[in-house]
Amino acid sequence: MSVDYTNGELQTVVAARSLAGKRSCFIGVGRPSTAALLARMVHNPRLVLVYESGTIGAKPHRVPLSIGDGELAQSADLVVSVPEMFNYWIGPGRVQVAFLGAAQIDPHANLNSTVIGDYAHPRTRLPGAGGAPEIATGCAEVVVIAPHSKRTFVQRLDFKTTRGERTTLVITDLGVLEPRDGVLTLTTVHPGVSVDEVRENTGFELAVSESLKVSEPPSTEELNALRELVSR
Amino acid sequence: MSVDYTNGELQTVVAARSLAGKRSCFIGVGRPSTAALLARMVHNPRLVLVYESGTIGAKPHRVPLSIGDGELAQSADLVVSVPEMFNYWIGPGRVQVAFLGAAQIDPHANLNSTVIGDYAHPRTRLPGAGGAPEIATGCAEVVVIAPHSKRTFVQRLDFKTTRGERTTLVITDLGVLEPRDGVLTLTTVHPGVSVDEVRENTGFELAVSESLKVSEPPSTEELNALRELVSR
Amino acid sequence: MAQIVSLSEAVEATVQDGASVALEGFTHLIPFAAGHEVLRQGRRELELIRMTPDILYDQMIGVGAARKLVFSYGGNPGVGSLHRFRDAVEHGWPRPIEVEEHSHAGMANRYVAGASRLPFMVMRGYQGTDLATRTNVRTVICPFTGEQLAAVPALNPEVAIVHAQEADRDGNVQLWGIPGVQKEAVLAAQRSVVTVERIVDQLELRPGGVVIPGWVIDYVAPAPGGSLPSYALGITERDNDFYREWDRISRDREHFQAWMSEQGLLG
Amino acid sequence: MAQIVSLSEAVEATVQDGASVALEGFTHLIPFAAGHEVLRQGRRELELIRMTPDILYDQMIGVGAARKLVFSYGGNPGVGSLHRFRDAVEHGWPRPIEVEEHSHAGMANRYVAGASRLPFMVMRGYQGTDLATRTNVRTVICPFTGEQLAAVPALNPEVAIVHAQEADRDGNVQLWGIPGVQKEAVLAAQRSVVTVERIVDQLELRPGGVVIPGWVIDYVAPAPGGSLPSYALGITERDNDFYREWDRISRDREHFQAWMSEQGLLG
Repeated sequence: MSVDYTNGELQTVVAARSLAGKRSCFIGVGRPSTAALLARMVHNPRLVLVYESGTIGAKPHRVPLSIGDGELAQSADLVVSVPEMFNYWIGPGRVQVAFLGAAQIDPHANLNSTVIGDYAHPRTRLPGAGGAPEIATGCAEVVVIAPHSKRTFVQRLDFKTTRGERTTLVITDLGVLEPRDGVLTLTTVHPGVSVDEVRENTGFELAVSESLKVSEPPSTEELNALRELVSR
Repeated sequence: MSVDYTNGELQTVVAARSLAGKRSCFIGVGRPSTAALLARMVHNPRLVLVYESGTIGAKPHRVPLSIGDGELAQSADLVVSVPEMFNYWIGPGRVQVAFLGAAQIDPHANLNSTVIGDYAHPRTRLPGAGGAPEIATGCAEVVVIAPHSKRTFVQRLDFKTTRGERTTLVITDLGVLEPRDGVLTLTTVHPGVSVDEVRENTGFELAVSESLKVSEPPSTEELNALRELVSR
Repeated sequence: MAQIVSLSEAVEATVQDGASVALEGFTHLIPFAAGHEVLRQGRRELELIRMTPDILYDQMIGVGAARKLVFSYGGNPGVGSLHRFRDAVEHGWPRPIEVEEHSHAGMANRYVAGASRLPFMVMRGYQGTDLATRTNVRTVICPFTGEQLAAVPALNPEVAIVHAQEADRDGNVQLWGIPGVQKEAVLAAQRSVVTVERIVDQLELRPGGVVIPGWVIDYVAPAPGGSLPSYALGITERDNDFYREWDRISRDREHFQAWMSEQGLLG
Repeated sequence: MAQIVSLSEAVEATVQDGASVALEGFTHLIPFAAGHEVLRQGRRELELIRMTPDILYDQMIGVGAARKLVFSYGGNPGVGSLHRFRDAVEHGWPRPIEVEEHSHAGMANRYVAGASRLPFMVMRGYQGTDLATRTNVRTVICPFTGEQLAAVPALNPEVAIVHAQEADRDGNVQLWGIPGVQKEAVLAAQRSVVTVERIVDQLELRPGGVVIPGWVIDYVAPAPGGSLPSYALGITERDNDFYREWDRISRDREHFQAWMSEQGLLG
């Protein structure tokens, strides 16, 4: 059975699948939040969602607009202060997986969310580090969710905000990259996406796995759940 | 009007009077607790009582046996963890006065609550430091409440548990000592107590103030309140 | 002991031109009313401190009230950029702004050090990033293991302003829901103001309630709805539409100024 | 994820001879039932860790179960000495015991470092006292101000055991009243056991409630009344008479042994 879907939807679905069997996930707003909620609906109802606002075990019904939405606090198993979140929970590695985004990512999965251009005279001032640097070194596995473009995938970051050593997956709207000997390597393309298309949208020389896979398209269950979730 | 009282009662009453006009007081169990509760009854109903168990603004009706009695938590304005108590409240000096006890006190108001005899082979193993060292350097004013004896007032401590720099008063069952140029000096005797009697019960050479005062005996109100409190 | 006064009195008594001011509230209980009062009183040259600048600081920066911003995440959560913040950093409009930025963990620990009246706090972080070379962080060696760790300096703002659900008549404050770093900010600051939704006869401790006793607060000021378009859990709702709308209002300088002028916030 | 098991299973699975074990509970929620189970299982050569040893550790030391004691205050609160602790230190009976002592602030910060998985924590203390020369504390220089501060090493017990009022069927725990260092102890330990007064279908968050999620706990074991003669606020009352009575029971070696034998605690 074939179902119509967008590559953005598939990106969310692939991110949600990556949480099957995981115990806990640290998430920000936007697509990561949607993916994690989808994972709880379809793959992993016991997944513990952690937001840096201090809500641990949040069970939001709707995708929150901000990480501080009231529903997160009201549905959480516990709510802690920001210092406790970073010192007792993130730093010691109690949260297994982190979903992060970024404006730039380099071949070693280092991330920039600080500035485009020169730091002192930036062309674009981005929001800054937030929780990312310590989340990326505290959690055992980091999954980056980013749009696939030459602007995002760059040879050299304008600013290294966050270290990439723990990154296990980079999930884009074109495919999935994984580190191989420390270098991000295309291991999966989404259905209908060619390696050339990925290469054209990558700002560094793209390493491609010899055993390149094609993503499973969203199942009817996944797609229905995702659309129902987003419509709430 | 003359009222019969013990010197122990007067010691408690004098300690309670020292809390008139103070904002907050850190207290342990025993006589310090009794004195602080008495102060709230007679001199200073708004005095904030802080116990190292984490109860801030406790308003116990009875003198607690332990610093962890349920009534302290139930009557407190807030209850905090032990790390928070020491890091956010004691260390920064938010509590104005501390009542401390000790097994030994030297002429500089340093305290020993660790061992009598040699540390490695003590004659008497005492309970140890507890909160005293950081309380004594965190609070602005330290009041020591101790029985007046040669065993307690010694020239040289067997172990220096707690520093004496912030001590403003030492209240005993014979009188009151205050630091003068860093040396504890008898400034007040209780009614009927001679300087010689104090000297005989002090294990170091006793400095005596030139303007030695005599404590005001307990008023009827103080004594009635104290006895009513203790009988609860 | 906290004095209960009007919001304008509280701000007048604490915030002078040039002051370092932390208006805290991590995505919840953001003290909008107090920040707006600072603008109405025309305060300038401020050092604004806040983990998550959000719309309130976009407004304060946009009218040129800030000389410096100390922060860790300057975005409109879930929406996008803070356009006035970007304009100040990228183009110096309406005036150049100095930035000192940290990670959330760094800022949180700076407040912890401040609240503890310790000169610094130890953490793992900064190493191997460009942040380490661009901000106020140093290293310290563990005297037990030899590990090199990050040291972040204490943050002790001259003024901290936070918003809470309620206070009693002695100025004891209770807030609940996401507690953020508000307690730390109040305890770290030299002077503090807490605005509250309501004054009650007696605080009744809530699940998740954080109590700050009145004797460590300088001023308590009633400000019902004072955290809107942010929210006070259980009392007001976050105005998500306004957060989206702000993107449109703030994108253009003139549109922004017209809107601020309408609100009486140009100072 | 916490397994809900019997107390004997929980202790058997976690406490081996020679283990470092922290049974925490600051004057409240002291895990007596769990400590007694450790004795019933005959464990020996333990490194016992606890801020306030109290009667429970007096019993464990008195039967010779401990090789070492790490602590900050070893008294019978409000009553006087812990006679078995004193006998062990003063006379090596029934066996010599190694002591490592700290101040409360030091122990609390050691747990904070342990829970944070940092190698040490910074504080003001120890300097100018004899404790500094007798225990495991070092100094660190603030890289910003040059101030010399105390550094205390992280405490990461092999096992932490605490008592709480309730857990749900997933092992999520809630305790309320004086929270002590229990959360820190559980988060600092390599393995953890929480004994509870009751298992409930759903935790209902209380004022002052501290929740520890089941996924950071190894075992939850029902132990109604398990903190007596200490207490569980709202459920059991502190048996102050027994605290006074213990002074009489423990003063004499034979009397103590007879009492422990009667209770089946000689191991």
